[in-house]
Amino acid sequence: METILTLAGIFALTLVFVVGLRAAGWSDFAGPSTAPQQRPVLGGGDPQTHAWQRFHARYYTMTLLFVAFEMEMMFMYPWAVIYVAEGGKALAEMGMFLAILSVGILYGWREGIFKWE
Amino acid sequence: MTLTAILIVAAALFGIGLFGALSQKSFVMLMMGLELMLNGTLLATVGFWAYSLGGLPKGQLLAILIMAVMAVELAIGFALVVAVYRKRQADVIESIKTLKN
Amino acid sequence: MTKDILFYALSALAIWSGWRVFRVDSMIRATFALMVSFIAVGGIALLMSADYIGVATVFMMAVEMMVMGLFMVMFMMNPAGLNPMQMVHQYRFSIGAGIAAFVGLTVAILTTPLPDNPLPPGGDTLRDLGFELLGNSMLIFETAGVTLLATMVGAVVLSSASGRFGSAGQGSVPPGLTAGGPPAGRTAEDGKGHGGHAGHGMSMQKKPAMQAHDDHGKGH
Amino acid sequence: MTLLTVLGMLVFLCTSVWLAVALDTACRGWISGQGADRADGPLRTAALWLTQQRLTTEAPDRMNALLSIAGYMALALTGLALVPLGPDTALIALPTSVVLWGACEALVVVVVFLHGWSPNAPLAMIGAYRYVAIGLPIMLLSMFVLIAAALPAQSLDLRDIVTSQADVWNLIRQPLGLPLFLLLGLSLTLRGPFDYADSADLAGGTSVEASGPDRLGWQIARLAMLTEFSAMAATVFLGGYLGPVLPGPLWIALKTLLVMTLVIGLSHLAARMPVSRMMSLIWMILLPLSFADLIWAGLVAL
Repeated sequence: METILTLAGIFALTLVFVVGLRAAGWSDFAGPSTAPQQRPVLGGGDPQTHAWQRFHARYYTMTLLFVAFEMEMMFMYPWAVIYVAEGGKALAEMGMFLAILSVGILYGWREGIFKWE
Repeated sequence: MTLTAILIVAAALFGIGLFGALSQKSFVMLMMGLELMLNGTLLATVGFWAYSLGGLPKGQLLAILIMAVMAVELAIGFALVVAVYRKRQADVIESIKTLKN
Repeated sequence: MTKDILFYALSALAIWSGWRVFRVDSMIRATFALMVSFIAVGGIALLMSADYIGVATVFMMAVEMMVMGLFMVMFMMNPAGLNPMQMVHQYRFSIGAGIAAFVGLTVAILTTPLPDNPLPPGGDTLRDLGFELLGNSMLIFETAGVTLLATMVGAVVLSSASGRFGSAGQGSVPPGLTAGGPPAGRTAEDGKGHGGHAGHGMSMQKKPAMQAHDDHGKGH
Repeated sequence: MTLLTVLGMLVFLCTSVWLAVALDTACRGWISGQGADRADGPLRTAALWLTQQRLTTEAPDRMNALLSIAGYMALALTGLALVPLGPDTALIALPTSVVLWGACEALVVVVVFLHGWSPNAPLAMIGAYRYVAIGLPIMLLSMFVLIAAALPAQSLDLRDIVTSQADVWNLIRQPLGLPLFLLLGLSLTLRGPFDYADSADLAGGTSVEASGPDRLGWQIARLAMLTEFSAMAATVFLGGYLGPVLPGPLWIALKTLLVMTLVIGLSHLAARMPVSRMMSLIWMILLPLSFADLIWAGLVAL
């Protein structure tokens, strides 16, 4: 409960910080920015479309692999706590678990998913 | 804060998720509905674990498995979306009459 | 008392942001509204002294929603919702189904006598979970490993654009039996036997010519 | 007491933010051979940004622009609140604080992406997409080395991790840990070779359109994150508040500044790589190294 209160306090503080910065700057008295000022930086060129377009993030297969691999963390955290108590058995089991998952990474690498195509 | 209240919140999340999963045309939005339903399930699981199982470790394990289900659903779901999209440029459910060919 | 207030605030946040997911125009906002919903549920779990599950939910869901956001941008015509449009079908039925599910579950919850002995804070639930993982539930744990491996391989097979044998959009051709000869293996008949999907693994037997209508994929 | 701790931490945060800028400019001056900046340089820049007009692009996502800066700052402060200042003194006393810090790392990717998303500008968007490609997998390194540090402590509580280093620091016990963790720090604070979000080759990347107070806020948040990361590294690998003669909080402050100097130096000296090659490097070389760190730590802990 204290944790959540602290976290809420921190977030409130940072919101105050950001809003306070804007209030403290004189910028908002300068009026709204004009249309030429609103052009995005593009090395002098004018954008033909919004930047919020469909975008082909070429590394998408890697993210899927990552999501599946990252799930192993959920099992590793409780494992870390009792590792010393369980000893070699814990080492063997987690070694097996990680070895199984590493096969997936190796397969992905073999298929070239870490390349930016 | 009682188990009843927690379960009602979980039911609300589940209901919204069901509405989303049924109503959205886009694959990706459909998956968000599914995730929201699983979110409600997760809350209910943790609620039962804390209020009626007395902190039984298996309850926690179930919660972790629900998260694993979410991860698997996300990874395989998106991989299927990519495969279907590459095949026929479709990202809405109506375009898929059949998964054959 | 504070706990109750926090619980109701977090619940309201979870439900409201869950609702926003399907109401906002911007897909990125929708994704991260879902993430806020997950974070609120994690907070509720923390209130129930599920120290591990609560925090872990935030951890996992932040990553998953980031990936989901990427796919939103990749697949949505209009990821930022600059010109709003409704992408819904069977709208009334869905609303009905959602409300029916909620009401049904609520009635079931309210009519069932539920236990009310909250877990006292300060228990070492994480250690219990660890012993469970290495003890009775070891098989579940290792099965989860195999399942995750299957997921990884499946995701790569289905979605990877370039395989060992070249681009998935092109299909792949096995080497010939003689040097420079025609590709070995079964050749597909017209209109039939074209069963594989875009994963390269399944498309070993395709002739290149068969791929003509596959080629408008995103690969080019 | 708690209020005093909070105030002390905020004062330390401000000092170290200022020191970080000074070190950064000194480093840049030394490497480029142009000599050092004036001591009040950082303050002048801050004042300039504060008074500049705040420009926005056409149709930006205003809510996310605000939330990304506040969120980045909040994640830095959350991490700082997790750092133990004494045997029982940590603002957030949670038995799973390592997991909470992991959640903060994951959320950093989200807020940096949102910061690149919000201005609706091409270069900022590219920075955001690139950052996701690197920011996600590099988190794995940090998770593994933190779990390795948790093994001898038999706990995911940072306070226990510090106490477990009473005899020998994790830096010596797990020599691979700190180098791998520092790489994550470069990525979290968007620095040097891991700066795929805000780098100069994108004219500023996600913050290319940020101007005026918003730019100031984002830069302060980045430096706060640098401080926070250094404090975390000092806690996990350099024994945190442990040390002779001086009081605990002073030790953690000193070690934090030491790690910060290291990170800043590294960010100026290490070489950049193309995103794709970096991605392969993380998965195929750094990840196995972190496995090795885990096994090493496991064998030592037994």
